[in-house]
Amino acid sequence: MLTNQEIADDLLSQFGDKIAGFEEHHEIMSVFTTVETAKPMIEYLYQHPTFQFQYLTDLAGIHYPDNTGGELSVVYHLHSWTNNHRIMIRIFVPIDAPDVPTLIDVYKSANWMEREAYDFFGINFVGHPNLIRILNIEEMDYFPMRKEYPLEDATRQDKIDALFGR
Amino acid sequence: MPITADITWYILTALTLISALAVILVRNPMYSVLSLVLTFFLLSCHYFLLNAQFLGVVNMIVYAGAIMVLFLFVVMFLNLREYREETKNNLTKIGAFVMGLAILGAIIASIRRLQYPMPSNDQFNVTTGYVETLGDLLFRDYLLPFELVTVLFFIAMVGAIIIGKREKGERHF
Amino acid sequence: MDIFWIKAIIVLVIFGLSLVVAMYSTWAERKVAGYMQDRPGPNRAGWGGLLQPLADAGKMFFKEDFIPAQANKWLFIAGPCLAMLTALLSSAVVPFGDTIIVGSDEVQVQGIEVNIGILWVFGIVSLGVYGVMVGGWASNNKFSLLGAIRAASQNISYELAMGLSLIAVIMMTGSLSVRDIINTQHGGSWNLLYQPLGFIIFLTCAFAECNRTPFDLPECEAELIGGYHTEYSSMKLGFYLFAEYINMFVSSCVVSALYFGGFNYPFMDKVAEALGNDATGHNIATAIGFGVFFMKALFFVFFFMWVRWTLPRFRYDQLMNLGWRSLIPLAILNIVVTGIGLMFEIRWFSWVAVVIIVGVALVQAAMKPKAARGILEAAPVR
Amino acid sequence: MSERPNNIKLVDAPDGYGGSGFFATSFEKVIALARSNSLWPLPFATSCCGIEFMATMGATYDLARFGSERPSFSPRQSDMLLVMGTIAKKMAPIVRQTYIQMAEPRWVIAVGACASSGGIFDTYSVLQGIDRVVPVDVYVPGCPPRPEQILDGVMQLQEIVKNEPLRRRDSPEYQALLESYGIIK
Amino acid sequence: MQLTNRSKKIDKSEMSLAERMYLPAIASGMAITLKHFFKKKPTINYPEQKRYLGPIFRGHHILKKDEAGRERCTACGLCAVACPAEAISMVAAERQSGEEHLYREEKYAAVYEINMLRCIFCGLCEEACPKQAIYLRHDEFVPVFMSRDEVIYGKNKLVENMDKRYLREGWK
Amino acid sequence: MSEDISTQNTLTQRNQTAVMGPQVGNLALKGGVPIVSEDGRELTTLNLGPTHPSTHGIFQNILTMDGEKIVSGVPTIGYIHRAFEKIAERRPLYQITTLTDRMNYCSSPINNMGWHMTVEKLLGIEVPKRAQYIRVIMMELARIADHLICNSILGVDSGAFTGFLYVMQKREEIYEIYEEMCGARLTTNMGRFGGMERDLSKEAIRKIREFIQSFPPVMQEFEKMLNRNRIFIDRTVGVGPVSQEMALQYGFSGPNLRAAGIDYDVRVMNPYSSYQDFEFDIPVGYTGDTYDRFMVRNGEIWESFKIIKQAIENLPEGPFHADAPEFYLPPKQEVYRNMEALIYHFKIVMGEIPIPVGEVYHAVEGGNGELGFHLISDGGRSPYRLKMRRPCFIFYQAYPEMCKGVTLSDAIIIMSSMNVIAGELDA
Repeated sequence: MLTNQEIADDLLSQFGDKIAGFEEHHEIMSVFTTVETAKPMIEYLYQHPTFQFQYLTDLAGIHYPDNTGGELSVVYHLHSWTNNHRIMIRIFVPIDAPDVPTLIDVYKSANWMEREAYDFFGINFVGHPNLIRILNIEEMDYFPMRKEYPLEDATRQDKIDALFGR
Repeated sequence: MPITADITWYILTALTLISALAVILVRNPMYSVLSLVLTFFLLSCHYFLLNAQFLGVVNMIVYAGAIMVLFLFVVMFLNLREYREETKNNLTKIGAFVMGLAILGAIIASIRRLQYPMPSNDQFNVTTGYVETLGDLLFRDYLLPFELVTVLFFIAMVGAIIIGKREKGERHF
Repeated sequence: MDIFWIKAIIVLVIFGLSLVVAMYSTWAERKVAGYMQDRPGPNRAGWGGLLQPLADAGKMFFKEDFIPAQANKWLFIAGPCLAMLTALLSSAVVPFGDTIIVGSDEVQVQGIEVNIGILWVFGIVSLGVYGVMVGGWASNNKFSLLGAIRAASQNISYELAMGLSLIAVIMMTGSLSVRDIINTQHGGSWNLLYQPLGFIIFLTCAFAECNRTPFDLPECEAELIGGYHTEYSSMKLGFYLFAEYINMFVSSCVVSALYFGGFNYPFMDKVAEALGNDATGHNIATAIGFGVFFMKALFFVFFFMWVRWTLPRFRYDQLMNLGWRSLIPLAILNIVVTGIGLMFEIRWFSWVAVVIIVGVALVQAAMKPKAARGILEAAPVR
Repeated sequence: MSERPNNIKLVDAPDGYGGSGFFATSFEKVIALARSNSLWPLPFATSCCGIEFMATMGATYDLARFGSERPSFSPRQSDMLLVMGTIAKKMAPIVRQTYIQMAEPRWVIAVGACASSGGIFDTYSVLQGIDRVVPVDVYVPGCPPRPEQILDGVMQLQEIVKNEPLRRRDSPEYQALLESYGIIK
Repeated sequence: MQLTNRSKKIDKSEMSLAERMYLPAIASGMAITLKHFFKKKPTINYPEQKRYLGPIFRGHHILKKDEAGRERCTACGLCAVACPAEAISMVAAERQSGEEHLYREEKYAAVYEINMLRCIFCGLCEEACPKQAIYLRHDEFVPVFMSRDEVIYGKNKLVENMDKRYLREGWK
Repeated sequence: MSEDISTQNTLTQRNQTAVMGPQVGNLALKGGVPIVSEDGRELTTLNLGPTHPSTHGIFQNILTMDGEKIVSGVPTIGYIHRAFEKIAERRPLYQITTLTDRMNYCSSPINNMGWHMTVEKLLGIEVPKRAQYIRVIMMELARIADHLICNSILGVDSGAFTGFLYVMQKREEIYEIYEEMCGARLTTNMGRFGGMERDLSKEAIRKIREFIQSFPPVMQEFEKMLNRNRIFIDRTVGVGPVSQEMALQYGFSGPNLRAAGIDYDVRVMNPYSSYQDFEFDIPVGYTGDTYDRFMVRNGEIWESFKIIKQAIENLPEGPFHADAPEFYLPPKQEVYRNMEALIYHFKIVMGEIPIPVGEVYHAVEGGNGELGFHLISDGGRSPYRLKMRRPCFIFYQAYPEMCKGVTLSDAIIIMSSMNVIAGELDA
């Protein structure tokens, strides 16, 4: 049975100071790292003979408007089936230059997930072959999941906002 | 009712000629093929009029029903606009005209030399066009040519299959 | 009365009958589908939904008639007309009954009796594909075009197997006239008893010629939306749908005429004897025969629907494989076996083929336990 | 075979003049009646309500009883457009085009909260009711509506169709309605 | 890849010759459909026959009154807050003296509107109501609408009619 | 983005050819020049969707075809994008349940329960055994309903309509059980944080038992109609195979993955809600083709059936919800009598209960695979970020590769055997 400690030790010995920290929530460990390290780290975890993180469960973008210099975050959620172990890798990029290397050459499933993250947050995945909007129409000129957009439908006429709690 | 038959014949012939002319005069290949189908159908009607029902139906099945379907099949894939703008220079036009004249001359010449057997009412045999008579003829008097033709067709079929098989790549349908 | 007028009336009756049958086939299809799927089907328009076809027709006549802008207008109109025309023409030679005696004349209950009757049906059916092809092409829609192409190749291919399976019957009868074929089956010696293989092949091909499931590729809803009639609205669509049902009825008639004895039924001689030899008795006997024939045909119409609501459909290449690689060789085998049988005057000889095939299947099923079998793999194409 | 329930309400014959052997009625009414009993749906099913529509088509509720079981996915052949499910703004032009392609006479039923008004999806991406792009005849509430309610909607539409004059589609009011949606005939 | 010891391979055995000949499977399939042809139909003839939907079905909204015929609603607004579709809106008013026979609490909803097209019938309002005033009836649907103007239901359509009181009945 | 679409001038001629959906100009004939393949064949473009009958949900596939063979496909999705994740950021936690209903609408209880379990994990609520068992029963019923739809629709798409209506009747019975449990058929909004909103009623138990009795013959009939029918076998075997490597690469999960031969099942790997108590197998296929997918789903229906049987036999006594007054609504009678209950009631409905700051990922085995909720809470009344891992969205991207080189008919069968649910795909 693989433990988080083992992985943490192994990663620390491999990447050392590139790792900004660890966090554990409900048995899933998050590794905070830099944008440049993320991809080598994931490749390392993918090819590691015992870890074998060969399944990309999810890829999520998050917007932290207050975290200056790292407003946008990308969370890679990896799963090792042989060890039945999950791990998350987190990176932060500034909103002005949200460039993140693409993961398509590691996991093909990253294709649409990255497009979705681009669509919602405007994270620019460098090297993605087809980085266009996926869920929204292409003419859209903003990134809807960013916190500054409340984005209720402005054309709704049948609502009264006067009530408390809304 | 000989008069009715005559009238029918005239109408049929007129229609046949019109549709046959339409085959070459119409510019749209789709219409052209369909006119040809109509021509075959009308020719079959001529056969019926001559009491050669078997021949008529076979003509219909083979030509109108099968071969022309394949023609239509091909035409359906053509990009019609391309062919309309095909330019013809004067040389080809003159060539075509000369060739057409030559063929017309040959046909007229051969028709002129033909001897028509004139059928008379007392010689007329209802069963002439029947399939039984035809079968008798084919399998008794003309057995060898008939069998040779079948072998020929068979060889052609095998050849066609082999040529079709040689197509490169994966399955295409 | 002039024989011409009697004939005209008969022709009109047959014509009207096929129309009515086709019309109520649409109702029957919906009812049969409903009952097979545990639901009642249409039951609001008239008692048991009997006015449903009229409602559909009424609606269709007054629906907007639509011709797509880029479509070829004349061919677009010609398509359904051709389909309808060929469908109606083919019923001309089907003998619906024996003769009726009017005055001194004995008139056959049939459109026209020609000595190549079955070939006529065949010829007209082979023309039937033009309606579909022309309509599908003229619509200028890719789905329609695909449907038209599928229809054309399917019809041509299955015509071959159909014709070959027919030849065995013709060999046994020695005539191309449908009436002769029916008459040789008189006295319970139905062709089905001698031509089991031929019957199955013919029936399969009839399904394919009518574009019915499992061969409904030209119009299959899930792939091509409506296939060749995707672009058609109003009564033009109605014509297409109608033509399909007329075709179905005619092929049911032909199947029952060729293999099920047509208007023959067991003990018909005794019935005819009991009814007497005079004109009325003869006519009543003919009417009974007509009724029997009609019931047989309707059973096959039902059969068409029954199969449609049971089976999945083929894929295009599988359809072609079935036609060219299974049905045609089988039909040729059937001809050879029948020929051998005829040579030694054993009429039931083609059962030999059937028995051998079934026997081999049974032996194989018994020999190999399930576990010993391999894993299903996709059949290599070509 | 199952016994037929006797209490099925059959369609009443239209008012007319009866006599021995003839029954004359207003032609218009007959056609309207025919239309109302042969409403072929075009199921424009995008989400949950589409699943309920399957149930409506199914054995337990059976839309076929009303003569509308032939789903025609080609807009040319259908009479009523059943919009079932959320219509996103990306989808809206397609609904509209499908409507445009339908042959007259055509009717629209908005099935469920999402199609009628946007439902709970009060967001940037969802169209707040399809009546912003196509004219709607019947709204069916519910999320998703029960099959009974969908049947109610269809029956309500039958009522509308029955009372629609034959010439309505040529009337200037109808043209104006279409024009207000920007649909030119 | 084997991750657990509970996997079970599906049956994908080679076709036997009989299966290869199409006909047995076709015949058995057709036997099934024919059997259903003569089966009793489970269809509910809807407008004439109606199904009992169970005691907790979430249908038409109703604003309950108490036994004395007073409205229970006190316009606290919890239902409006709980509504995910934001379909409920209300205007509260103070009960005047002399209106005690109309309203049970000191505050009542002068206007209580539900947008029936927005409503998703999730039942959260019923759950949220501390006064047991709003219910979703189990025996009635919201009718279909023909125009947008009639979809907002006010108190005239929502408040319970004392002659036809709503009772939530269980299975008989 | 234009606000008012009705004024957009996207108008086309009315009698234009009915392509089902908008013409995609740049992918059709480019400037009138036909697309030509490498070996010189003229290719056509076929626009499948968004309203094509076989795209049950709504998505578009622009297929480049050589005759009937598909050369390449470009999928477009997002036609019912509803911004679940955005809405979730301004809704109290309990209202998000209604959103999850509409995600995979064929099996909403699984989504509901998955969401509830996620929140319970965050809040640290222990759910009593009885509630867990009830959840299992509901989830497995939902799985049966989901798989029934998928498999019978596969039948419909291959032309056999009737089996669909036979199993639909059983689905109807499942919906009746839901109705008895929560009052709705499809969008159930079932269960609450900490358990269920009400106990299994007698009637519900009766209906479940009746379902257990009547389901097997119908299912057997359905299997008999298709499983060994050669037409069906020919249509499905070898169509759209997915190798194990490809499945891993494309992030497959659920039945589609198991058809490829990998027995990954969240219920077994990370048991939740007492799944470890039940005995069931994981059906796996061989090559991941359409037939395998069909058969795996059929097998799973039987396994779910087994689980339901076990759960209803061994249904433990006890409360049906956790004793967590600050998260679970008190009974209505309490609200009147008990001041504390009234306060909790108000607080819960208003969403004023403090939620711990933290982060949680919880996955359940949804109808289509691993359905995960990644909830990040900053202590506010609604999630800071809720990312839903929607299995359909992830594995549908393999579709272009799966349909490469097959015929149009195959492409459609592959699509329906993947069971892509639009609500889940587009979120």
